[in-house]
Amino acid sequence: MNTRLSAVIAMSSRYGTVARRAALAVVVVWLLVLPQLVDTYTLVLATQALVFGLLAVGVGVLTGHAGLATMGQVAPYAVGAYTTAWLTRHDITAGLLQLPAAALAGALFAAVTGIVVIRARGVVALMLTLAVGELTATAAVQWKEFTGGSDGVSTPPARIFPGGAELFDDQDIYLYVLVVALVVAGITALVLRSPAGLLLAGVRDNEDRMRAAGHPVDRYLLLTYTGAGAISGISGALLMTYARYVSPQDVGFDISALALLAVVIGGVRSTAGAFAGAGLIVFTRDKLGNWWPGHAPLFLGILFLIAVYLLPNGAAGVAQQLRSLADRMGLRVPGLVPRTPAAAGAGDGTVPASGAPVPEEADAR
Amino acid sequence: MSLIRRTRRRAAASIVLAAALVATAACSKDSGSNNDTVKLGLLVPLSGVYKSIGEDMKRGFELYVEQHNNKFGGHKIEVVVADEGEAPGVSLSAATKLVKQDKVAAVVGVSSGAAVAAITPMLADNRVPLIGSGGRPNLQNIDRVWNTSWMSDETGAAIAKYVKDTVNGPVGIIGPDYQGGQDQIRGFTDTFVKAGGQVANSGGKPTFTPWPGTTNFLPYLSQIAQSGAKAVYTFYAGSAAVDFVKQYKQSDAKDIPLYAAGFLTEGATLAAEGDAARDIYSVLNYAPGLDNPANRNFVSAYNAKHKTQPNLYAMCSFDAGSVLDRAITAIDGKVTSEAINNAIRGLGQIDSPRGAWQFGANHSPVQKWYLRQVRPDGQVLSNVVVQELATLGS
Amino acid sequence: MTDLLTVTELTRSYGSFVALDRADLTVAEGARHALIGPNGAGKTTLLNLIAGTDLATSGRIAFAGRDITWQRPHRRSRGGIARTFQHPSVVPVATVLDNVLLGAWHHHTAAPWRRAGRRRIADDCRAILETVGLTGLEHRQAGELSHGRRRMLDLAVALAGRPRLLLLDEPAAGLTDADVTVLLAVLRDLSDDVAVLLVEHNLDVVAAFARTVTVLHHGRPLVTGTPAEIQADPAVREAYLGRRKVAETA
Amino acid sequence: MDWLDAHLIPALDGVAYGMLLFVVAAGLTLAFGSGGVLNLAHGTVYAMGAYIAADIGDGSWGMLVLALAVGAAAGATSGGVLAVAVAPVARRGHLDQALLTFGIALVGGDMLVSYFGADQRQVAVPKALEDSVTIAGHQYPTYRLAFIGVAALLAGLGYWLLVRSTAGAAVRATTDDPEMVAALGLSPRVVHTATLVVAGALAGGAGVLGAPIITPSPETADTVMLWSLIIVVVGRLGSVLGALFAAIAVGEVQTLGVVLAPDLAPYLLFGAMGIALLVRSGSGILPEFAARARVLATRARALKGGGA
Repeated sequence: MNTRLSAVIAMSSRYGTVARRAALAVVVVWLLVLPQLVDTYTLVLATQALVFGLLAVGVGVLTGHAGLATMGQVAPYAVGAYTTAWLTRHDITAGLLQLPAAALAGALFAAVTGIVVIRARGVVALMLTLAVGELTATAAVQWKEFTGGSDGVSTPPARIFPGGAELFDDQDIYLYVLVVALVVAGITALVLRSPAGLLLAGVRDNEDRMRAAGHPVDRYLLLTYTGAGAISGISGALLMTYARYVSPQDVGFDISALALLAVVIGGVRSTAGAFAGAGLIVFTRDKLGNWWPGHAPLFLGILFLIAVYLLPNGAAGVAQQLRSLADRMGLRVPGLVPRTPAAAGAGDGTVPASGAPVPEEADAR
Repeated sequence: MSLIRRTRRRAAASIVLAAALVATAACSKDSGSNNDTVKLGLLVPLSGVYKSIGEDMKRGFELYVEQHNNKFGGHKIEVVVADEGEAPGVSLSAATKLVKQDKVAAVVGVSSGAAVAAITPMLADNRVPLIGSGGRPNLQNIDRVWNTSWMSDETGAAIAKYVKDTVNGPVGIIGPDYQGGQDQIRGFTDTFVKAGGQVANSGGKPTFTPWPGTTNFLPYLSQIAQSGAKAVYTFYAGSAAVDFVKQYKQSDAKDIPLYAAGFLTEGATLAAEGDAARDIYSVLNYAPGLDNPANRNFVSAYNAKHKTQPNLYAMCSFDAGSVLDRAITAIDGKVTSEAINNAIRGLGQIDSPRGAWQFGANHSPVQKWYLRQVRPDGQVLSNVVVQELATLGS
Repeated sequence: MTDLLTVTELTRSYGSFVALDRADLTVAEGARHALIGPNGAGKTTLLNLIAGTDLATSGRIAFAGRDITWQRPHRRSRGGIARTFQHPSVVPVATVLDNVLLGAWHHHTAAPWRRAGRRRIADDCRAILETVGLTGLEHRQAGELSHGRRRMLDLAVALAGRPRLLLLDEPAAGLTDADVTVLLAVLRDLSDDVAVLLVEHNLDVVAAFARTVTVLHHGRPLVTGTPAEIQADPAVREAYLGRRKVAETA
Repeated sequence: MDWLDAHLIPALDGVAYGMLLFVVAAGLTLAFGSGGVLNLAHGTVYAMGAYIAADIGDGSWGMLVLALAVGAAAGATSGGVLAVAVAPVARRGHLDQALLTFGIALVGGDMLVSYFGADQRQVAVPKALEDSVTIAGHQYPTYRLAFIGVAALLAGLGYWLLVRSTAGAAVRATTDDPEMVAALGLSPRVVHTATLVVAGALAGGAGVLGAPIITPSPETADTVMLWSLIIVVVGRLGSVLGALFAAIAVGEVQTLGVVLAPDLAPYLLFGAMGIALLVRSGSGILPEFAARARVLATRARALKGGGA
């Protein structure tokens, strides 16, 4: 088993469990058949949650993996959305063209703003990204020819292929958004599990060590920031696909804050958790909130309080707790036991099993 | 200081699964609505910055429905309330819920112009008419959009000539820097300049204050006072209006006559401004003191229920009820969204607390505008009608 | 012997506090050079400036004939300067092997992005881990290691960078006697191609290892010489050894 | 002279407005900077104070003092609640605190609006403070002028308490090294709670004092929260003088700045904040640019030397 990098071993053993893959498969299938299970409005909400979840994935990459907490991912999201709106109004309505364009626009925007942002850390980074987000929203108010100003911009429906049918039906839109979100999230997860994830972990946890070992930390961070910008740009393009409308107020600081909190609720380093957190927020605000119109913020607040006290490691941590509970009760089915490196034939058997807590001292000052 | 360097274990999808299953259970396919009942969606801001206005709108519409025993033209009316929120995206989500989950026949309300812009394409797709009683942006397709309120540029246009004739000298113009505010200010400026009026602001262009976020108007007011303006025209609404009016009376501009779009001193803002609002002239299509039977009925009913005078926002939503009532009554057969929309098209004059009006070609009222002044009316300050200004609309 | 590193009039001040004051220093190729001095003498500051972890206020640093005063730390690392940290510095969430791999990443002929390349690098990393006595712990998370083992890992990461100049910041601090023995063995086995600049409080280690010693005092080099010369120097006794029991150093 | 005359009022107002912002942010400076709690409910506590001022104040001095007492007491209580609420997550980092306190802010905001109503509120101030005074031929609101005095007093007191007094030393030590404080016989828990209680009282009191300037409404909490964050972070966490300078800078940007650069007005606040953070951030972009400039200069010199 010495053929693979220890990082890959560790990761595949920790995350690539049979149980996990099975659960993931169930969720994907469930998502695919969702249109048959729920009413139209819920489906629209699910679409919204997917788009918002993809925005949160970008936030999570920066916050959880690169160690840059961000309140500004709405900026590349806005750039992606407005770029898509501009394309649609110029008769480039094919999603397969809009997505790369929006990704590129988001990435370019992030590459330029990133030069400044990646130098900062902690609260300063948070406030700098906030500034980037707010300045972008302000620019969207001012630059009317491109953005429609504060009243926003509406677009006709998109298509998947050039010359294809218009994406009009809620089910079609949902499935399109779902596939794009899954693909983008899948690629993101793969990249984070590749050696690139190890490099980012090094930067996040010990920047000076990485620099002293010859790693161009700034370049890594800028690249990550740019990649996150591309993800958010795609998310913005999908926003235009389902809402067909964007205004500066829809890319404001509250959306950024919610995206960050979605990531915290879901578990900062979990791609699936980002979607779970985003889904919980959308469901709470737009579904529960409708039970008592005008009090959606109250429901959101209660959600956050519950999340803080009951999900100490985020939604992703709940699964860990369930698993360790199952361990203690001896409920673990042999086939579902995650491969430890020892079981995989590597190491000295001292490697803790899946779900071993990473010590809190990683909380570097 | 570390914000983020916390360790978190990665996902297992089972939590997503659990949440998803709960969601599925909670959102299973809904049933259709009863045929005898007509569902109407009331979309007004019930949270956030515009909650106060949203409550006025809700009260106005519900008052009309109650006065007619929940029946329009023999059909039972069910009002589904949804929160417009602050961001247009939230409004769109709420409107989608009204249309797709509650299957309402028409949507009523919507205070923000941006929210109207956000929801009208979705409403058009689903062929649901909007009877708007708030802001109205420029729209490409108004087939199913009807407003009982106003066009943003009409307010200023209605008073511009009066200001030109009354004020002997240049006028300073200031407003908030968003589309609705720009339309309001443009309506005044264009008509005012065309009538030969002179803009006092440096560069001859109105001053726009950053929005949202401006709470301090003193530097702007100081500049306007420097410009030698003989009067000031402005448009602000909500908290900004309160801050503006209070600061105006403490600034260098305090002795310069203030003219405004009526929103500056409408509803809760007037109460919050208190004495600082005294004597302000404003233009609006309504004042609670208007002397006509419809208004006397409206004001007394409203006052009896809410212990306060109605305002513009309540009145326009009240009229939205009136429009729907007339339209549904006129329908011969099944009450559908399409039928309601067609029936509205055929409505003639509508008797209203503001005086009779009718829809113009742009689906907004052809109506009278009034000059009002803030004066004591009994114990409280009120917008008292001084004179009629103009009838606008097309 | 030619000079590998030349530090000229190097100054680093933090506000009004001058940590390093126009310091001059040369380190020869293959040197075994120790920096000693009382706390606050500027030893770590000097090391940080040479490694690029910190930037100088003024002065000049030349390495292998090139001015690197303003070069960024990762460039210096690629040029052949490696270092360890006073507080052993590892990536806690990564495994021991991954930590060394991160150290070798930019210093190995094999391509780390390819699986085959990584395999070759990992083999070399294991060899390094063996020399520092961490064999068998490859798949432990670095954050779980004891202090002493982290220190050895930090050293392994530095060695993985195939340095021409190795900067060691108090490598023996907090180590048990047995660990110190291992450390000295590792250092002794280093190739003569590698110059070592060592900051150390443990004078036993200095005596056992260094061929050249520079005493730093108040941010300035006081004297440079062999360990024996230094021990005999009265100025050093006054400035530095005077604060300790001289007997201890024997 | 004309130029000076035209900009006198904005410049003065920048100071007054900055002082207002300083008072507004003071509670957060203490809670976040010194207590280590990223309190996103700070704006909500401020708004509560502002609503209390609107409810109790009737234009008499007595009622103003009463409102101040009630507002501070309510703020202190909420600070105590916050201390209890954050205790279980104290070791979990700022993001969890943000989630918690943002949750509290949302719930609290909903309760505030439910109790006090959504309407903007009139705030009565004593007659003597209501109007304006004439300064160098210009009108200026009396209340704001008085506010500068109160804020200066508060800044002085805060500086003394936090930097010079034993209590301040205990607060700072508790954040840095709770074990050491415990070893000295002080309960870190008590010190921490006391810090948050005082921070809450400051926020509530600031709401009462600020209400006549920023009308209490449902948006007050958000606006105040954003300003306070900017001031606390730009002014370096926990530094009283830093917060004061940051507040005055923000005040000037929003008064003198919008007059001098009207076209840039919408961008000024966040643009200035970004630049300020870059300039004063140790790991910022400027040291690196400076370093690169030096490299270029060295090379240029080398080239010149080589050519000669």
